[in-house]
Amino acid sequence: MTAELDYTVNELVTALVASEIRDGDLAFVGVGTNGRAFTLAVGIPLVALRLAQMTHAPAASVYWGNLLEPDLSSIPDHLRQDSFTNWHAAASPADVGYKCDMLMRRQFDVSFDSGAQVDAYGNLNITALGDYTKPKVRLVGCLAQPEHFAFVPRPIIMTDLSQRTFVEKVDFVTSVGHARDGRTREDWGLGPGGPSIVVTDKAILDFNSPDRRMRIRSIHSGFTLDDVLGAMSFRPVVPDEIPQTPAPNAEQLRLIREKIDPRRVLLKV
Amino acid sequence: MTAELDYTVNELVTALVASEIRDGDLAFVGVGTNGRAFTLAVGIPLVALRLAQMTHAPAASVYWGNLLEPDLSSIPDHLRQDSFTNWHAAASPADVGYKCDMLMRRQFDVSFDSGAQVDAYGNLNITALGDYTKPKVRLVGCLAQPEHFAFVPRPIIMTDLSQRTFVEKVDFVTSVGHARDGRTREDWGLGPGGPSIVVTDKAILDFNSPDRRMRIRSIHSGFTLDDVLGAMSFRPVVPDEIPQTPAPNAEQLRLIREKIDPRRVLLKV
Amino acid sequence: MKKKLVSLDEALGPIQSGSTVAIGGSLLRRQPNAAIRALIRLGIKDLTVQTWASTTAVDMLAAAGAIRRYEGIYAGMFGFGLAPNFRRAVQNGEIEVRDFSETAMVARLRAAGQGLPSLPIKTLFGSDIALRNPEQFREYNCPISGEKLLAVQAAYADFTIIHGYVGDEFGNVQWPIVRDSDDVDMMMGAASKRLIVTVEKIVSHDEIKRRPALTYIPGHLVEAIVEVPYGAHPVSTDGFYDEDEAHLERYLQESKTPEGIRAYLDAFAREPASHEDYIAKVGGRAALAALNVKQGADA
Amino acid sequence: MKKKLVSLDEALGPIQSGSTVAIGGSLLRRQPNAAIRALIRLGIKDLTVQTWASTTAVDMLAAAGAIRRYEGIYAGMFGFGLAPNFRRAVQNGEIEVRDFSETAMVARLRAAGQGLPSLPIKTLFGSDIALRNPEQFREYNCPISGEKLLAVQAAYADFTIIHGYVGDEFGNVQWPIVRDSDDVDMMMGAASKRLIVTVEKIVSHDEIKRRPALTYIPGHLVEAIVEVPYGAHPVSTDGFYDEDEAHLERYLQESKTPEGIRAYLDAFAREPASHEDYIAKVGGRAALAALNVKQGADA
Repeated sequence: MTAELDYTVNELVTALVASEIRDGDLAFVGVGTNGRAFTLAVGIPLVALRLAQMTHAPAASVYWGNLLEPDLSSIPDHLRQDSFTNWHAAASPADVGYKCDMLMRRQFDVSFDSGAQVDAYGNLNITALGDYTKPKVRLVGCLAQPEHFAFVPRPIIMTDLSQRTFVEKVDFVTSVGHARDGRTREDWGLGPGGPSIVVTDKAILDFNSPDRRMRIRSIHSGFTLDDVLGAMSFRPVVPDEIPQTPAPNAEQLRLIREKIDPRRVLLKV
Repeated sequence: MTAELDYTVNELVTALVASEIRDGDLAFVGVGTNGRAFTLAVGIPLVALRLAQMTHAPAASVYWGNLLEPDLSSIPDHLRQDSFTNWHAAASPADVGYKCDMLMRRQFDVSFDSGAQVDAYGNLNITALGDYTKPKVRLVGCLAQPEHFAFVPRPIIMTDLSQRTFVEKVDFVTSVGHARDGRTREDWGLGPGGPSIVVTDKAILDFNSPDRRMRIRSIHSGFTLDDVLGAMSFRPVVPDEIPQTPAPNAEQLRLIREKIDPRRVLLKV
Repeated sequence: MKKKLVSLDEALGPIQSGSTVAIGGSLLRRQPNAAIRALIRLGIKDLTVQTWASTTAVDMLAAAGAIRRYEGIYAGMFGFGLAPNFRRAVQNGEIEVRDFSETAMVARLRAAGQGLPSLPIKTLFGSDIALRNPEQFREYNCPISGEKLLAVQAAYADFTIIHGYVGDEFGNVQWPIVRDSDDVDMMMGAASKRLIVTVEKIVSHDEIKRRPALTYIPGHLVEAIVEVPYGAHPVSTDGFYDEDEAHLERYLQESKTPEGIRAYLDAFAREPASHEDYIAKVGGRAALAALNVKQGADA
Repeated sequence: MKKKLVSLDEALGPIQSGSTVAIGGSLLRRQPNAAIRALIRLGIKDLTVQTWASTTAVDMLAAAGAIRRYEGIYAGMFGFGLAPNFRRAVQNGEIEVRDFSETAMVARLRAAGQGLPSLPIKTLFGSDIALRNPEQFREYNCPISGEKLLAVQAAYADFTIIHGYVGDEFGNVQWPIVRDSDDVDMMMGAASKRLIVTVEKIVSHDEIKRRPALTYIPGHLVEAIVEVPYGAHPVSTDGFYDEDEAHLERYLQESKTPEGIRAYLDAFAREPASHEDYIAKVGGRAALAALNVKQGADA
């Protein structure tokens, strides 16, 4: 980030994500993790959704934990249990089975997903690095991430660019993206879906290529194509012309800074 | 009923049913109907269960409507909606799916079932008389009665004897008893179960015969074998010795009359 | 959240003759009778109805000749006997009947709620319920255990109509803490494509969002919500009012002949231009208040 | 109703090494940690565990070398990172892992709750979650629609351990009206064969039966119920107390080495003869009261 820019990368991608939200969207946001992972999986999505609500998508809403449409005008400051317990929401079904059913019947429009590995065709790994039965690094498992990729029309991958993360082929396919082992998701038996865009700290990527291989959609101000390619272990599709990621406007920045996350709880790191 | 007897047939069969209840049993009791059908399906079972609780089976309980273990020490006098709504109980699950699941996983011990037709092998019909597609008499459907016969170890059929009701073969098999069309319930794919006894106004019948054909177990005081056979369209298995249905004892009669149903709400008709 | 509060006629507007309509409530409780009367007034016909234990809703539609096909676990009048008009229509061969036992209907609703084409049960082997309906029941062997199972077809409906307790303008519907849960309205709502809910009372969203665990129909699933006090009359809404026994007796009396029930439907469904007119016709709010029950502290 | 109120050791007595145990709670909420520590003290080993999103329960059992096989959707420490001891054991090849996504685990629990050998999902086609586990996932075609489905094996457990809010001596367990419902305890209870419930507080049956709709674990399903205040410590019981962040930090610190966590388990699981001893060890009721949250009017 160079000094002359008057917004952070977090603010940039938050505004970008907000622009992906359509009015009436129901978004699936995870609850867990800490530090930078929290910012990516929870912080940016919640701020972006609230920003969308306050600008062009007043009827957008979120399913968070097992809270359907929690009141994003009062996001708790510290996420200890009691903040979740008492967060006002439209509904809190008796168990998570309700959310699972909503996923299978395709009630969600958008989801947010991070992973330890993402590959060229959008497969994600949050289960294990190395050999599954005796892994080099055992990760958390899978949660509902396979469901997001199976049933949500527009999953958004939130992951910082790094050669370790962006690999040609993931060690373990937790969640099926657009193709795997030469077979498309449809070949495998999945319906429409798979990741729509990949939001990183240096660029936005998508899968708008003939064979659905990951493609650079835009590069953030201050970064070069080489910065992006140098942070990936595979070569994505590189269009002839790559636009700059649109900058947040003054109103968006004001809302993020003054109204939505004034104490930088969500966009902390 | 002859004059010298000091108990009614309803009291007789109530005590008999109570004796079938074991400590810890969970019994399924229906909620509907009126008049004599109400006495058979709801009245006698509830009084019998309460009687069992007060004598030999303190841990017996009932699932009634969607109330699990309603307080049988305070059975409502008039069964309008608000009496059900406010009846105290151990649990009232979010919907009837919970009860259905409990049925499929065989959590019940006893159920009470009536029908427009019962046949020689314990098949029951509560759906239609005559041709199914254009019936002579359309009945109520099936409710959870097929579940009772499929999954409950000891269903009790509660039906007054009559030639119209006790037929060799029912017009429509709503609930599969012990055999149908020469195939046993196991042949059809069902597990253990099927009706245990048939409680009528003249006799108790069961299926303890080699091929599970209905058999006379006991005849109520005041009735003859001919009374029983004359009220059935098929000939049940008739053992050489048929005992008299055991009479209720004084304590049972006292509890029924003074404690459980003093205003004759449940054993009205 | 989107505002979904509309009038009853607006809510029912999209329902066309020939539709498949799932109808909530059970026995003499929360049948969406105001909506049913409106459908009769609007002249909707040729419906496939899916129900749990239905009484007045199915019987009035049958009396109006509006049902082509019925799928449910029970159609009767609970303590008042058999369903007279449904029975007559079925016996005349005017309604195609598909019976389902409780586990079967639950599996059908859950399948639709999960986006699945079917779910298995182990119940109806050897029963005519399944044997007479090979289109909607098929045996198969569990791919894992080999055990014999019976797949039952998902209950997908074009429209779903449920009468609930209270809701907000965004369609979030809540139940009281003390209530009669002997129904499947929650899963029927979850199985819906286009969900129309009538409620006894519209309350503020602020009131709803303080107790999100009481929401059994999330507004996200709702297409239209309508405030219809006494919307289940002449049956009950538990926690609000009891069934109107006198009116139900009258209904059964009128149902003894086709002419009688036609006159009844004219008077109570076709002629009143609105639910308010219906309420006036049955004696007005004051008369209905006699059916009210004490609301629990938690209601 | 049968009285089922017993001590923790009595409740856990039947659990033998080699059993399959389903463990309730989710993330930093209602992990049945008092029961888990008792299992470690009792030296139970070689367990197959079935969980939803597990943190401390699975990680402590893994640290004690008590897990032979794990089946669940998540094992980590929520905001505190990966599960250090579980991770170490898996990486050492000491635990056989079977991962399940959320719809898969829900289907497994529902299948067990319905007495079925499997239920279908449409989720994991092409995922290594299913491809690497052909024993518990099998493709088939819907017998009615022909659509491709994936059967997932039912989650039958020998024992199920859940930490709940309040219950009565008959085992009826209720949740507060305002709570965090992000778990599957209700369906895990319904899927159980032998169900052991610890609760924060035993209340009278009279209190329970006034609001039967709040009962999420009917006593009928329960084999033993135990009063264990702060039974989820160091994680939270929503509506009662928050997670003990300082203790969790200490746990993670000690978990950096096998020796550290061994000493931790000695001190907090193996040496305290009872949960009361544990409470004394972590500072007593007075210290834990600092974690308490304001109970809602409805709690």
